[in-house]
Amino acid sequence: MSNLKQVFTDEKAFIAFVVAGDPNFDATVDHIVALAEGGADIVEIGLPFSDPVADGPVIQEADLRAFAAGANTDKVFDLVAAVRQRTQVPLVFLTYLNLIFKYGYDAFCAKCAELGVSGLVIPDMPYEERAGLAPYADQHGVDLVPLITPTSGDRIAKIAKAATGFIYVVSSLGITGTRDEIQTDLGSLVSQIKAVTDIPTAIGFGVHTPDQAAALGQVADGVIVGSAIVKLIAEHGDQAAPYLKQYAHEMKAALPAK
Amino acid sequence: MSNLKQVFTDEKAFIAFVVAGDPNFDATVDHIVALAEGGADIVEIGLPFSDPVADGPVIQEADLRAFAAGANTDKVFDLVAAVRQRTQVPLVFLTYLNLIFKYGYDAFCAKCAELGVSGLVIPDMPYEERAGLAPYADQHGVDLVPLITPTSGDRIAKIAKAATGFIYVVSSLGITGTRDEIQTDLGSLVSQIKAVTDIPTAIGFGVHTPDQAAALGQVADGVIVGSAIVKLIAEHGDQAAPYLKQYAHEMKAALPAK
Amino acid sequence: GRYGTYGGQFIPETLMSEIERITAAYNHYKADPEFLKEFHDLLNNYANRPSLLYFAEQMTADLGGAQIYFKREDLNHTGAHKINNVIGQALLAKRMGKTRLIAETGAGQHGVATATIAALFNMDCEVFMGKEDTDRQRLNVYRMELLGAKVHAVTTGTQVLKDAVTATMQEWTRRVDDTFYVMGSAVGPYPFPQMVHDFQSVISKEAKQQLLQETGKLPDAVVACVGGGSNAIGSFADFIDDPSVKLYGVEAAGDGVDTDRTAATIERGSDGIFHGMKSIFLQDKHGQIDKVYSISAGLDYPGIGPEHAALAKSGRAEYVGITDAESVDAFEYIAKTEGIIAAVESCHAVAYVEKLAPTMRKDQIIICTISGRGDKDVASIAKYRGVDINE
Amino acid sequence: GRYGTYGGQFIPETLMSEIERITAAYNHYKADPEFLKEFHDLLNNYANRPSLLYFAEQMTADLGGAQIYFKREDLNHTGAHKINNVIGQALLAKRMGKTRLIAETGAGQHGVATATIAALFNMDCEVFMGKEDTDRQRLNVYRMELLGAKVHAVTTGTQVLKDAVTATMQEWTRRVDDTFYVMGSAVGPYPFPQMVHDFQSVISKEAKQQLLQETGKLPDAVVACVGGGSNAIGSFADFIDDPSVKLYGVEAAGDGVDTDRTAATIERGSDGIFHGMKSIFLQDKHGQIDKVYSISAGLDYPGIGPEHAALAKSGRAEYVGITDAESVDAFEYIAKTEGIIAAVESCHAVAYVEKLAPTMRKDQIIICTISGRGDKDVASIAKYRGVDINE
Repeated sequence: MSNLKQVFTDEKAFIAFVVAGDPNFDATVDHIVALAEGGADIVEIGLPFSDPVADGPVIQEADLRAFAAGANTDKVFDLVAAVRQRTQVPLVFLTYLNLIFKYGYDAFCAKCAELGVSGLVIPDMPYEERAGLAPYADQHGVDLVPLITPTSGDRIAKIAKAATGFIYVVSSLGITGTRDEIQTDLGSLVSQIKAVTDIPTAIGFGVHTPDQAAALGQVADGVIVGSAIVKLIAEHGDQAAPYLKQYAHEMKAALPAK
Repeated sequence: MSNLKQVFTDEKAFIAFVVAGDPNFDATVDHIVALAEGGADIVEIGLPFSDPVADGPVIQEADLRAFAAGANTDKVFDLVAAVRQRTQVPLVFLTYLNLIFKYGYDAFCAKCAELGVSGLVIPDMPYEERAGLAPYADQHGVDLVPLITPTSGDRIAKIAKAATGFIYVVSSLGITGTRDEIQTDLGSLVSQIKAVTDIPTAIGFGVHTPDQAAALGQVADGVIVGSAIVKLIAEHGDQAAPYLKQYAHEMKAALPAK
Repeated sequence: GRYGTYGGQFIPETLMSEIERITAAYNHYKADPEFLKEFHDLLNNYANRPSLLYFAEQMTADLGGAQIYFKREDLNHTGAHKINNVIGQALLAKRMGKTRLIAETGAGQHGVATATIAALFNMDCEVFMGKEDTDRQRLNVYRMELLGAKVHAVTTGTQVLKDAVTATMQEWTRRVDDTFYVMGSAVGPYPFPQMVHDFQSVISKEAKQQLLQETGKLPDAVVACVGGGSNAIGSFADFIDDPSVKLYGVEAAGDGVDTDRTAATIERGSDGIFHGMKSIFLQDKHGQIDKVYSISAGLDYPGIGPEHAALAKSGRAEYVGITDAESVDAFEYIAKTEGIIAAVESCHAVAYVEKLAPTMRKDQIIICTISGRGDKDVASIAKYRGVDINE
Repeated sequence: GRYGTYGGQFIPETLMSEIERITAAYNHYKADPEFLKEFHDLLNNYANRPSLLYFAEQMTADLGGAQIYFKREDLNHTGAHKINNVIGQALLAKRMGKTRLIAETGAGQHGVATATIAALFNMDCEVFMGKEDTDRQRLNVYRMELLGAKVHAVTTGTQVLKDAVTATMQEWTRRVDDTFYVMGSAVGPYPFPQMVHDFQSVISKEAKQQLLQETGKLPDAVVACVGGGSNAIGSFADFIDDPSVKLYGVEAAGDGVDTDRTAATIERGSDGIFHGMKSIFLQDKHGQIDKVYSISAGLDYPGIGPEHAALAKSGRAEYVGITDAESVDAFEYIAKTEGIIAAVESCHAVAYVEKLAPTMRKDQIIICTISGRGDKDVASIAKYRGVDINE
């Protein structure tokens, strides 16, 4: 088990997502550092997959830019090593199970531990399919951050009980992307989680404005922003660092106190 | 019954075919006169039909030229009237049954009698289908010239017995057109006809050279030339008359004496 | 050889002996149990018969009148009723010792069916097709070539179906010994219309039996499209002697029966003699055969089979016209309501069913023959609707 | 949910409750006599089953070895085996109260089948198709639209089939309440591979019964083409427990198994996790899924159903590759010898039969599944042969 849970102890957490290699590896290092400096409590690094089932067009396009820059698993580990030269911000990977499977469950988790990657978010690995990877994650102290969604229903208890690190609460149905309105009753969803575990919750999918951060921070222990950040990178390319820092600052500031 | 049979009494007959209206009506009148002057014993006038099942490409193209000149049944009767101002050469029509049927069997035969058209050659009216038209033809003294072909076999006797005017002996299978070699045993075919009737025979389909005329004239009572004449008209248009006269002369001269 | 005043054998003398041989052979084999067994074996085990009699529940409910059943000839191997007849004629040709089949084709359906059976029987096959049609239907030309047939583009006349018929007849007069002309519709000199009637009558025989089994009743109406009339005569055949069954032949009216762009032979045509038969034809007052028009290549023929002419004259069957626009609407309607993409030919019949069914009681039954599948027509329907489908 | 080490449910949590509901519903209905009756009624009275088991006499004689039988799925309504599965899944969806079907499609066959059944069931239908495919297959797009479906061009990724699958899954995660994802092949998360297995097993159940009735014997070999593997699993299903029956899955080798332009998953791929299942995929060493190639759009998929992966691993079935060139030769061969224009997918299986039959005794029997008809392929075969068929 990693240190991820501790991030949420004193403050509501702001979790920022970038795609590794978008638009190139040096830029991603800068972006992660900037996000951390701006106030991001955890940076979620997307290890791009050719066929990202859970991701919307914004992140898919970022993946294509990353592939154009040569992204693959080895390169992304190199990137993390470079990041670790400049910041100790907690890191998690978001990727699809096949990339971990091909690298080898044991080897991948060992590498994460070596580089200080605390957790894995794997959209295509539901609770029922975690048994293959979980022993290696446990052994290397890497958290498997599960997703709980508005459709999870009866499944919430078992997923929450098995969770380590934090729980990624999916705000709405569908794929990643910014949304102006989130209609799910997230309060109720988070309550159901809290009823069975004290693992922190962070809400993602569709979160992009400080107002949303303020509101959702009342409900959960943190918020996760992906597409909004990726859009800034799409707009500013390798000059995005100051914008990211500023954005992280605004979002973090908007979160309520614990 | 007409005067057609008499044509064959003293000489082997040369029968020349033209399409009415090819390339225009005045020209056809000239052509018929020229053929008669050259020595044609009978002129066979093609009344063009939209879908001439028995005719090859040479005559089909002549039909199209005739249609372009406005050919139809009424116009062709007018043409014959004009011909009759200039020559009393025996005439027969070659056409398809539908045109006669639409004009009315009685009316068509009456008109033929009025204009001195002695006979009708109807490729799509076999022996079995002559009963509709035959009474009117008889009544108006118009001969129904039957076709007998190398495939007629057992049918020869009944066809020959019913024939009036002359019998059109088809030299080969297929459609009209010039042929360099005629492989049918025409001697045997004509003998079979002669065994049942004294109606004269004329051989057509593929005949075009004086040598053929000489040879076939030994076998039958006459020869019929269509495509070769139509080709001359295709080549020389409304200036074809002298060529036709010359051609008719050569063919007639090549025929053996009776 | 007559149907009332229609029918006959108006063909060149060159072919008469052959027609006599075919007549004799057909009269023999049509009563020969071995021949019939082989014919029905091929229908069942190659052509995929019996074809479904399908209750069109959605369409019946939607139209709110008679119960509508489709006789699904589109489910036959090669996708249309044509194969029934081709199997019969080719089998007769084989029995007569022929080694070569020739056929005319318009859009290509009959040519493909003939080429298919020629491949199966290992016979030579040559197909005649108007040049205008070979240009429009290169895919079907290639399909026939795949099946081993040689396709001739006919460059005479108007270069369409009637010219292809003429050219095929001419080829037949040229080489009759080893060659059988597989007639594609219920037309031509006797006994062809009768052979086509007999071979296609499997449609109505099956339909009658299937409907009796399912409902215990005869249909009140049978509806089929008519070009030359082979699917229609096959659909009518076994019901002709059931006076309670109304028979409707649906012709292609093109732009309308009252326009010059039409193929509605019975409504607009007159008696004539053409392509070996006395029947009804679209022709001018002198008897020259008209160029006809329909969106449906399979109905785009200036004549009709002689038995249909007789059925029309006697009043036993009624013939109605359906325009291009109505048939295209029906094409879309049956696709959306029943999930069936039917040939645009067949959709002429469907369009008439749309008119007829609401005038009938709910306990009455219509059988409508879907003569073929419509995949071949999707592109032209798109074009008709102004949709660009060039790939 | 496993086939040996393969299978599983590797899908987003958003869908897991729905997958649980589908699993429960399927487990209930697969044993429900009413459901099974309706399924088989639709198979027989709409899809036109049973399909023929056809003895290919000419081909058998020509190849001089085993007796060859074709299981003729090309004779189904809509022209391929796809309809069997779609009827089953759509019926389950209806029973679950769904009103909307979504589906991915490559060249369009599965999309057309889904749109067909949606029309019949009066359900909404949306089909996802790679933009590259919508451009190449406008006719099929229009066909689906005629059937009332909405077709979405997928502009993400490589814009082909695998991207269409991804997009359909995404749409499903977006709107799961009223929507059922009709999976087109024996792939995806459990229970989809099992449903497809079960619904397609009608192929082998019929074939076994038909062959036993005709010959009293089991086949010695069953040959079917494999993309995702739905026709193959259906062809194998009822023979898996008959150890004397050899099973051959024929993959599309494209330019060759050893080239980069191939879709021969089992020969060239490796274990992976993708599209909801653990199976074998064509992928790079990092696990990125490859773009694959075959002349056959229906076999042009980088994975294979998990049951096939298990059958390959256990050795119960053997998987072989057939190249574009071999399949095109087979396309022409079966057309000329049997008069059957078979789908180029199916012709991969036919090509393997051409190799296999001569190695077997004359008293042995091969059943080869003709998964679909090849009319859709005629243009691309012409193009492959350099023949201009633009009309």
